[in-house]
Amino acid sequence: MALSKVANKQEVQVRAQELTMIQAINDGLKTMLEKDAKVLLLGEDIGKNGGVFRATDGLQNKFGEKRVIDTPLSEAGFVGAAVGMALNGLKPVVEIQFLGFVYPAFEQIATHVTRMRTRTLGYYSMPMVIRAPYGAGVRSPEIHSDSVEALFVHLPGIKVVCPSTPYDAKGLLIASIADPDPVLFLEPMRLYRGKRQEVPAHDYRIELGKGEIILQGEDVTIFAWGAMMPIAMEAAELMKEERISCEVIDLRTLYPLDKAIIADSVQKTGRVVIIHEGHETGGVGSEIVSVIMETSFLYLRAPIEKVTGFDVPVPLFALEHAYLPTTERVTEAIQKVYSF
Amino acid sequence: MALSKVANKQEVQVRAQELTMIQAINDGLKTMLEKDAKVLLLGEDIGKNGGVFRATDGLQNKFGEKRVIDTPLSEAGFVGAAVGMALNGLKPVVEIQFLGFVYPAFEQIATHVTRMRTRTLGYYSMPMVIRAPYGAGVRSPEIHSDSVEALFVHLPGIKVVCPSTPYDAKGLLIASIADPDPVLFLEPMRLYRGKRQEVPAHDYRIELGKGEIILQGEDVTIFAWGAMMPIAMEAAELMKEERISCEVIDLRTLYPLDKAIIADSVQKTGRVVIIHEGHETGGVGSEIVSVIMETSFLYLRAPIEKVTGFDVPVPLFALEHAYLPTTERVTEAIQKVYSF
Amino acid sequence: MREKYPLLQIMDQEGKWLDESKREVLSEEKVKQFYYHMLRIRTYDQKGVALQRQGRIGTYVPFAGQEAAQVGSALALGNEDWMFPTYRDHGASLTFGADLDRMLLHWNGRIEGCLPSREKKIMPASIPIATHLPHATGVAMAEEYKGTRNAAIAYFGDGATSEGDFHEGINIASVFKAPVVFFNQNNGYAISLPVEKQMNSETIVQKSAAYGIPGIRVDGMDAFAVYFAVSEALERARTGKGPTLIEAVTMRFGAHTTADDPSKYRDQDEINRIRDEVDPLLRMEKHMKYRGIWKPAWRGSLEAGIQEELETAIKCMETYEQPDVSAMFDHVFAEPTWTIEKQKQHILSMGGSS
Amino acid sequence: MREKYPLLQIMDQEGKWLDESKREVLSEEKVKQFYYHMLRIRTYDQKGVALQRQGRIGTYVPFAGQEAAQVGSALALGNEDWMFPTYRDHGASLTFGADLDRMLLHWNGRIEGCLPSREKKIMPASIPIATHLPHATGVAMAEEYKGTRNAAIAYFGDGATSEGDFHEGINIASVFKAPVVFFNQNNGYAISLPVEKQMNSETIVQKSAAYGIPGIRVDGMDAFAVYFAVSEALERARTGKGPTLIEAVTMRFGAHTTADDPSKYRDQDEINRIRDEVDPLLRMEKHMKYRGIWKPAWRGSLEAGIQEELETAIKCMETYEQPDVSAMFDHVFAEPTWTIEKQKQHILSMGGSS
Ligand SMILES: Cc1ncc(C[n+]2csc(CCOP(=O)(O)OP(=O)(O)O)c2C)c(N)n1
Ligand SMILES: Cc1ncc(C[n+]2csc(CCOP(=O)(O)OP(=O)(O)O)c2C)c(N)n1
Ligand SMILES: [Mg+2]
Ligand SMILES: [Mg+2]
Repeated sequence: MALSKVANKQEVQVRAQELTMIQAINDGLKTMLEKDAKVLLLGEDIGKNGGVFRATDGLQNKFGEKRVIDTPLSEAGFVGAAVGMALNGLKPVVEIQFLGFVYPAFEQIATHVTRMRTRTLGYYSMPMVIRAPYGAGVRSPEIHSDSVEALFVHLPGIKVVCPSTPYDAKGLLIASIADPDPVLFLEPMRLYRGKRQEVPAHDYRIELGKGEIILQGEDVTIFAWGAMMPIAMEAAELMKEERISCEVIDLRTLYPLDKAIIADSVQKTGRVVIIHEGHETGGVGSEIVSVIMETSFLYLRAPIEKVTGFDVPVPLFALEHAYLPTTERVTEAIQKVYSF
Repeated sequence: MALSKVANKQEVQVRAQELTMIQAINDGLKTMLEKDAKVLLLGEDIGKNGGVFRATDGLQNKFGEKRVIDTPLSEAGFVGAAVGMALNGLKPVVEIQFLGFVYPAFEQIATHVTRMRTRTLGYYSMPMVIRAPYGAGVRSPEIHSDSVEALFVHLPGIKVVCPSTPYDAKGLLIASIADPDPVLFLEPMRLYRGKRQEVPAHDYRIELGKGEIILQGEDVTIFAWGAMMPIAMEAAELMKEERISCEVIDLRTLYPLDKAIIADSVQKTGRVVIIHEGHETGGVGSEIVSVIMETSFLYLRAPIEKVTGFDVPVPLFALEHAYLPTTERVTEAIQKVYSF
Repeated sequence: MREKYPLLQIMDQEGKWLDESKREVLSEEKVKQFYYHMLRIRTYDQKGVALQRQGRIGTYVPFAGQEAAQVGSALALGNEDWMFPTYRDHGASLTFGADLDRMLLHWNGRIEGCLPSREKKIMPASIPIATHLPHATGVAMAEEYKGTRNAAIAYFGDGATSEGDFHEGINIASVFKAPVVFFNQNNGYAISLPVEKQMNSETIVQKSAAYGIPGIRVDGMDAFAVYFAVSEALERARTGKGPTLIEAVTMRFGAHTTADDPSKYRDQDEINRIRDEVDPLLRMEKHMKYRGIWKPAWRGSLEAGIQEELETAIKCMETYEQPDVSAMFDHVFAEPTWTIEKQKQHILSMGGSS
Repeated sequence: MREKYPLLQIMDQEGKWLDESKREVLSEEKVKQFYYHMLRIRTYDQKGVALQRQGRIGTYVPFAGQEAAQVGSALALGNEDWMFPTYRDHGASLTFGADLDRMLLHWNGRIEGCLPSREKKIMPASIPIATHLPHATGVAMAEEYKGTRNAAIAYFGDGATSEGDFHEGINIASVFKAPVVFFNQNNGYAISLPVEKQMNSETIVQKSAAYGIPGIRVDGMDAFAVYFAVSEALERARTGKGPTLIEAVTMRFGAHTTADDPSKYRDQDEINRIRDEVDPLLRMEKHMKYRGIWKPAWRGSLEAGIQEELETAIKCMETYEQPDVSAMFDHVFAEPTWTIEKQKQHILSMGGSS
């Protein structure tokens, strides 16, 4: 046992590569295509073109047109087709080109993807992953920058996952594909080609539903995920100068939320800042507030602050930075809860 | 001025009728069709058939096929067509046969209905109402019983309204049609043919964004709306026996929430129970918790309790009563916050 | 367009051969099978309406008038084929092999009624219109991927053709030559909307042109014609030639559902008047008489058997164990999330509620 | 299907008449107008690509190759007609009367770039594919309701035909005989997907059969042919005869957008090689030479004017006032809600941010 662990570690050391997040996702898809003949990919421009962000680059070449399928421009149609494939024992991994184009498939997700298992008392399941790049900050056209994870957090029957590092991206993606239930896998475009990180070449999994403490701290807890993580970390760093010790937690899964990690941290610090780029009202931030209310009411020493996108459509790119949470807004919120 | 008010009142007395909610809605639609030639109705089976619930009964006969339009079975199509009509200066009132069938139109709502005004800096607007019966408890088939108001509360650019009485239904509906912006108007099926109420025959409006205190109380605030109001009231009545004085507030508009009425009541009672039949996670309840966190943190004397639908697809009707909040669950929650 | 897609018929209104070449396949035994199933689902359907009236089940969706379309199509299927019915196609489901007891449970609001048949791959009836067409496409693509000869069939109405999912499901199937049959029952109405207001096209079958696939327009009151149309389409599917769109022209004799009042939007008396003339069961009876294979006693014995089967199923439904609140929570995910588990425990602690 | 819908052409590849009956309408002045607009948008398009390369605007969507389709259709419109373009149809918009300064602002991520034209009813470019087709239908129904003779035109690509909204938009228009023209530019690709994998149908025009409406297949490199096809469809629309589906067969010479690398999915060298042979501008030039109305000096003066217009617009874009953060908040509703007002005040109190 101990031996194999060592061997494994060596292997990791030999084979780990420095990858960007988009490369790590590509690697995760490749890993699962290799491992399981039931896995196949569907989406617009994912085959020959390798995806508009190159997430599936080279995969059709390697696995063929039956495994990596260029679909017609038809989100409802191919998510619906994926439902059929899942009914028939396959594990489709669907790419929605941008999260803002998931809306035409909303019907399929809300009434079938999420309900098939319940509807058949578990006789049929929907082992399906819907991948979608999301978020603002990369000068995309209108609708391409939406961050509407909250809609899916509300729909019962689908998990919602969002990595913030290359390592997590691969590990969470593999876990999502292996999961017996549907997962919406949100990919922060803004971090696609950001910092590289060592990513093991083998198959590894990060448990869904578990957050991670990225920075230990005592005074204020910061909850964030995806593209907001670098901002959370930057703010926490800045606060060190003011001797405010921040605990930064990457939630990683938005449904189900990691209740234990939330409660533990809040019960330690008593002060909370939540960051997300989705709209404030009805956002996941409010759900986290509600979980804290339920688990940790008596520990709170200040009202929770949310630093979020606004209740406005995500603006065209000239104003997208005014829409997005900034380090400045986060540090202001930290100071506010700290000095309450 | 004073004279005309009196005259008005007399008129009301003369012409007011005892109506059910569905009749009040019919009356509200008729009132606006009469008043404004720009108003027209679109939907499935709303013309000859008068709607599956008879909300539009007699209106096609009275106003003709150009004003009350039976559309093909095509939610995306006719909501999209309504967008075009609104662009062209009309005021379409669209019926979605059941809220659970709004999903095919989600794309149109999320990218166009809600964004057209922002997109054109106010040059174009979307004075549109989307009416939809919602909710469980009337033994409908699958999907017919959804209560997904939270999805729309999260989308910036649309108001969400939900009456609980015939009087409010007409007044809120007229205000929604008169509103220059899109409104999702949710109609609690369960109350359609419930208690009759005196409803003035003339055109009156209830301001959007304003809740109403239905029962004054001191100890615990109950927030509810739509089909949950009778349960809230029943629970409050039962609590009188235990000398717990409940303040019951009908929120009536879910976006924007009535922040003042929420804060005032919570700051008085310090104890809160929120009831809704939508799923708990990501539900409007969490948003209300968040508003209370923001406005009234220091006044809270107990963690807020939510009595909601569960994180499961609304079950077929044999179990729908197990899914729905019950008076029993509400009284339990009231006792819990009261005795905290 | 009516000329381009002539109505396929095997027998005329009086049950006489129009296409005698099919005589061989339609042996006495086979014909009796057709009649038996049509009688069975007709009897069931009448029972369904009655049970609803007596308050013993919830809203019921009658299909009287559509028996030939439903039986003819279902009998053409192979054992391993997949069926995607709507709420109105329980006649087809029962014919293919759905379980009668579960079917009744479904009308009683029981999730157990959604369970696929014990024998056949019959999917739960699709409630949101047309949304199951892409599923049939995907199932068929998966069969192709696995290299089988199995096919899928999707049932849908005239109204369903207006939905985007109809279009997207067929388009994708056409591109990938998926082995699927799109079986439309044009019963003339989508609730209250007559087909002339649903579409501007003279027929539904002509929509096949949009996808470059074959279309067959068939007399949906002629169970034989439907059977051959579907058989032909299935054969195409199994041999890699892709999907087919079939329009079966039929009639809904009664209300849309037991909650519907058709006299609000059509001349229901007129329909009741012509009903017998076009009734698919009577037509089959005429055919059997014409071929000299009709025996009233045989029908009587069939009916007795069917009644007994129905009574047993109804008893089963009415004595079925109480719905289990846990079922609502236990199958949302393979492993319940903590929110679901918390909610379940709470409800159970209160005594299971309702 | 190609036989059923023969490709409409007015001039051949060499610019020679194929249908001389149109000679009269296509006066020297008119032809010059066509050429001017094609040259103008071609020049603008090249500028767009260059500006993007220089980092002076964001991602740009080139339309080179589609000038005849865009100009021919736009010139057929009446002043009061409504235009619903996509992100690739700014050539058509500019021809119809979009404001060049705003157009450039749009590529710079400025919401002011979405404002409708000062003169014409040109809607903001639709980003979610096919979603604007139902809008065009609704606008047209409203014109009909008002009793005008105005029509709407919706632009969309080959890829868009796979979306449900394409289907629903046209179906509804066909039912209500709405005065709308569905103008498809089949440029052979939806990003990387060739039209053969987008659909199984041989043509796009044949999809008109599904709605019982007329379809016209037209050479999209022949501006005259496009002009007459759209004019005919508009005339039908104005006279209560309902919608028409037009397929303009064209080509996208360059990348999908400046962020796209077409060599990943097609032989771009081959396209560059044949480009001149099929170029709609060169074809028009040949036609003018053939008719003896081509003057190089005239072209030179046109070009000078266009360059000047462009430079002015670019300067305007580059010196445009800084984006106003308030704009993001002030137009979501007629009256901002308290959440929006709160958010706005907070951002303003922090100094307007970014
Ligand atoms: C997406 C959606 N919209 C609306 C409905 C409500 N509805 C139920 S049946 C029906 C009519 C369907 O007509 P058709 O497709 O002709 O089938 P039929 O009922 O005649 O068998 C409608 C509108 C629904 N079930 N799903
Ligand atoms: C609903 C939706 N899905 C995906 C996209 C991403 N996307 C942008 S353009 C495009 C291809 C469109 O092809 P086509 O309709 O042929 O128009 P063209 O770009 O060739 O003009 C895609 C897939 C989108 N904008 N909207
Ligand atoms: Mg029908
Ligand atoms: Mg194209």
